[in-house]
Amino acid sequence: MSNVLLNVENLNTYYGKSHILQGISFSLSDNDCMAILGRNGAGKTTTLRSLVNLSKPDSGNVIFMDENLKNIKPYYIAEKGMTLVPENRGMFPSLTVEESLSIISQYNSNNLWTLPKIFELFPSLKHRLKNKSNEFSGGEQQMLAISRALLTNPKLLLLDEPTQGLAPNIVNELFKALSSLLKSGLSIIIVEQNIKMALNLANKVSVIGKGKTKWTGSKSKFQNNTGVQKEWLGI
Amino acid sequence: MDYMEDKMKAVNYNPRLRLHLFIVLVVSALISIFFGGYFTRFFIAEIAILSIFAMSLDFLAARGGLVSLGHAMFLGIGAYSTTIFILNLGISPFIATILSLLIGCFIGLLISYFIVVLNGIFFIMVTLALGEMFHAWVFTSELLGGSDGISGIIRPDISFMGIDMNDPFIFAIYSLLWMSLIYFILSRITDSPLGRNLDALRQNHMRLSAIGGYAKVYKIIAFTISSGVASIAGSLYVQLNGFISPELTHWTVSGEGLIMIIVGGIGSISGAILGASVVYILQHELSNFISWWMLIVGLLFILVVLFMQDGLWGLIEKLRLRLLKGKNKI
Amino acid sequence: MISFLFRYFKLLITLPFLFCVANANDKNIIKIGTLLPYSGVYTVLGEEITNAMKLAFEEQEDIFDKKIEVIRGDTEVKPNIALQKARKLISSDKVDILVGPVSSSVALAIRDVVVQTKTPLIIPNAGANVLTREKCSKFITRISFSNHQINAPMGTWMANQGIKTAFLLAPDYAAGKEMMSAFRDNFEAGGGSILGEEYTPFRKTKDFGPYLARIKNSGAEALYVFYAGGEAINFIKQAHSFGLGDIMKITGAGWTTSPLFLPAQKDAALGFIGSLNYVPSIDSVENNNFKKAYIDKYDRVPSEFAVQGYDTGKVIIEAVKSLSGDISNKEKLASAINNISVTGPRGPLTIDKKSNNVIQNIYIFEVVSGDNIPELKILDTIQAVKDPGSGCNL
Amino acid sequence: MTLFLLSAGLTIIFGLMKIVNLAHGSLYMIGAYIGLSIWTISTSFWLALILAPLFTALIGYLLYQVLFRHIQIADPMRQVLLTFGLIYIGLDSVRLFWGTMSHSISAPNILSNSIIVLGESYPSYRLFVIFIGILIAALLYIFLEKTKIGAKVRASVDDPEMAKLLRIDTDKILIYMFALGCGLAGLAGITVAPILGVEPGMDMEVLVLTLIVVVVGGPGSLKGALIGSLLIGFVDSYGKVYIPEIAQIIIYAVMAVTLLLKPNGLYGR
Repeated sequence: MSNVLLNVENLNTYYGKSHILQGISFSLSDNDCMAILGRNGAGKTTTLRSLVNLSKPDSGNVIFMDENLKNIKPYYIAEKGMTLVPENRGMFPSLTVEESLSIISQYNSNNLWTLPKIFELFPSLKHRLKNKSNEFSGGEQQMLAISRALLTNPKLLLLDEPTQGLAPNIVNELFKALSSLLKSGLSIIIVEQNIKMALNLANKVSVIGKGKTKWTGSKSKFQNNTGVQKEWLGI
Repeated sequence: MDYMEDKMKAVNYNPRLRLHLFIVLVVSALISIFFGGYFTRFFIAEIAILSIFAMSLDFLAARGGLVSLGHAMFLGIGAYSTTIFILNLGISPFIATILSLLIGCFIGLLISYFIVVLNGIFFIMVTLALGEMFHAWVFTSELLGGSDGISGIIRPDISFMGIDMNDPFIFAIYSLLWMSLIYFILSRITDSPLGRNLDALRQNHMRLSAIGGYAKVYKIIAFTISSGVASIAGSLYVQLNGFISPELTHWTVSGEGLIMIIVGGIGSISGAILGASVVYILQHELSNFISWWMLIVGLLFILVVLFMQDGLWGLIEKLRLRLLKGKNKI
Repeated sequence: MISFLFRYFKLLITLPFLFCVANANDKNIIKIGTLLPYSGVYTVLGEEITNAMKLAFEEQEDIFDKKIEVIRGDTEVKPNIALQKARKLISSDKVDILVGPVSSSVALAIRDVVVQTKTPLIIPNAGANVLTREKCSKFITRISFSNHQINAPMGTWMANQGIKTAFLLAPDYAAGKEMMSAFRDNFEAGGGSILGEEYTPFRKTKDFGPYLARIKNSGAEALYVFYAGGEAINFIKQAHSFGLGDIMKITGAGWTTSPLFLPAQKDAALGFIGSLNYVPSIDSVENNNFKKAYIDKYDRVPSEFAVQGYDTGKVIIEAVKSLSGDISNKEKLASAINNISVTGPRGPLTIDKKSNNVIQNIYIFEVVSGDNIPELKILDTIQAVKDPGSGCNL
Repeated sequence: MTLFLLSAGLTIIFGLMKIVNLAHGSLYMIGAYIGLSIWTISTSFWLALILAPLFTALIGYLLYQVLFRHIQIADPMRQVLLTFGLIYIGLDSVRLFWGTMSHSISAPNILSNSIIVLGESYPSYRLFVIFIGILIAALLYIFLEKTKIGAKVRASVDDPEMAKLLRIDTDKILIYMFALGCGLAGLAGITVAPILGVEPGMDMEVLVLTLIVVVVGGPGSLKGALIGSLLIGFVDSYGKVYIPEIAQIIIYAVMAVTLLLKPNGLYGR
């Protein structure tokens, strides 16, 4: 067994006055890939945002690499090695690809991820360095978004609906890249509508319903538990 | 962006406390009118009229989620149209007020049709620009008296009922009546299904826009009502003071109105009245003693904005809760 | 619930009593209420007037054992605020005489209250013609000027100097237009003609460049202009840097180069010819004494605003003296004020019975270089100028 | 061009930080007054030109640390009211420190004459102001478009949340950009002082105009601020002269039309 990388305890987050997360708990080890599943509006996106403090949890703890992230700014969390690729991919319309990639501060020289390695993973980006990212297709945007995230040298990558709006062949390509990332030692939490694809990648599953963690376990246990699948996912 | 919207403050809403506060304010105003002198009566009338203006801004901000820096324009519309009705057309002032209300609503409707689609900051800027445009026009308009304004405007003559409106005592009561009427109307709207829809709209901008053009319609309704109320305030203002000049339509008047509702507590309606009273009394008293009162008032504004999220209303509510607790222990 | 209401009451019931405290009226104090700007952009005028008026009161130890108390009312140059302050001064402070205001819109706003309550009002600046014409009253005395009074003599004078054509430039508001039309009437009556006129948005014009270009091309022999405050400074400096003075005479209402603005305008103002009811270079005992006292006390050369304030103070003192100190009857006080004639720093002053506007000398001056700051050299003095207002039956 | 310097500062603050800064005019005024004091003490206009913007930027830095940090995420209404309070404070503190008299600053000798441009004589100081405007526009362009920090700034404008996730310290960037915006206001104040003088009330005179430029140009867009200030400046100056009947409302009309056609301004995102 590997070490515990991330431990989430009873997370509660408000969105205005509405209580969105009402108790999210799970934990993740090194090199795990967890799929977070749930219906629309169950609180999946908010969960990811709460992990990196973009939405501040009101109570509960996020412990990442033995450190409690309470009141730590997203910027420092990213520096510690956890970053999020949001649903809208967070493109910078006024920046070229080259600029988008260059603005990420790289302090230490023994970085795992460098530009050449990125281009190895996503060769198509290499030819579009001077283009602005808002001219890109959805797939290219997603690749750029993941590349940017990788350049921050994360230990844990949070992906919010990475395949949304992408053509099937691009989705396949993307998942190929993601599984090679997993092989290189990265951990991933993925929120995905496409449950089948997500389960191909993941080894753990957490199910969220109405803002609460309803079920957590390994992929095989999930696949055998039709009760959970039916009640919370409608499969 | 939806996360930004989310951070808009929750609206103070507590009908019982609202009514209590209103009664207290009206009773203290009545006491002042009965026992105060000539000046005090005018002062109370002026506060009552400003309260109407503050309530219109409060309604717009709390129910429509719209912040207007150009609302003084509607004060001006009410004031100038009343002036014209009384002086040029010889219409009785009471009817002039009603007509001004209609004109204010109509212009509000017309303007809001174009501008409610703009989001927060843009809306503020556009209302500011529209207000300044109106100010600039009034300032040079020969018809409206230009920079010197128009004076010699009379109050409603209801001497056939044996009441002399030129008595400040009577006029103060008259203003309070209008203020109360508007308070009750706005309270009713707030508590009605329309009010609840408006509130839902404000609290979750994104979700309601999903159900089509209704969001826009609601915002237009809120803006129109608010413009009409501000016009009434303008109309009464002219009748109180007997003159009108362009200074009334300057954007800083709108800004001071917003300060009043922030001090009172946004969304509570009677908080707007409280805020208007407190800010106005404060400015008046301070400027009698020190010439750099603006510095102090500015500082107070900033402190309120920073540290008193719910204004005086929030303070009273907290106090009330504490009292409640204390009582339950005994 | 009722107990709650009572709790609130205790908090709020004290509030009304703040206003119920009426000031006791001490018979041995003459209360002067000022309605002047002490905050906002016109503060400097309010200060000049108040300072000089106090100077006049200080020179007079006491009048029939009475002390003079000045209660300041800050108008903020907002008519509604001014009206409220007027009511307060009249009904709470029970002042005997009101002094103010600076701007005409404020004057018109407070006019009715003053007349209704029969409180004598002495206007130390506001110049709207209508205040001593259609809106005049026996309770309103203007010791300063009417817009017509300052500008009309200049029209005649310039026509007499042989200037045939002029261009008019002023801010687009009531006073600006009144001044220009007064000048125009007399200039045209003297045989001159106006080649063009421009009214610039009031307090919103920073760049006079486009106007200057137009004026240059108009071919007029003279420019007649009125500006005050920052606009006056900007205009004079910009006209100078555009070399307008080389092409035509720059003339105008004297406030454009008031001693208040000259330190900022400096040599750019040289050659400007203007008309005003006071210039510091008047050589009379009254003016020299006043100038000395004012500079000693406030460390700057008095402006015409200060003089108007000082004369206001003088008139009040003389009026009280003429009543032997008994000012309890406000109608008598008002007519005493209107019957005063004094000689102040700007020369002899009397009140025109037909309008209650002051009759005074108007000085035509030219800006010439001085020690450090330019000075106003008197070219001509027009004696005892009246405002034509006469409709006021007192 | 003054309008550009002011608008550039405001557009940075407004577009980047989503702060509606009504006190921008006050900073312009304070910049001019600080310049006045430096000029009076040192008699060097150049020293004032350099130091006044720095002091104004420092004031901006402090304001941000003390006030804006807390309301940055709050609704626009609070920002409006907070800065409204600052206008009051600005006006009175200028009065307390510098009095109520109007002042003026002389242009340095080498810029006090006139130059013949296209057959018309034109005051050389005005050309200098235009030069400063172009210089600042160019410097800002290079800074924002060609440097890595500039790219970070733009990223923070485009999507502040994402920028944070990419290890960009947006808070630090915001505070320096706020100070820069305030500094530009101060620079505008001291630059125009020799033409327009220094007096209380100058804050309000430019505020609305500046806001209109920013809204017309599109908040956060430097190009928008430049084009917008030229457009509004031109319409304002010449509209008044050639169509005086509607002079008072013409710039507002330009703004209204722009927003009806392009709700985010000419170059808004």
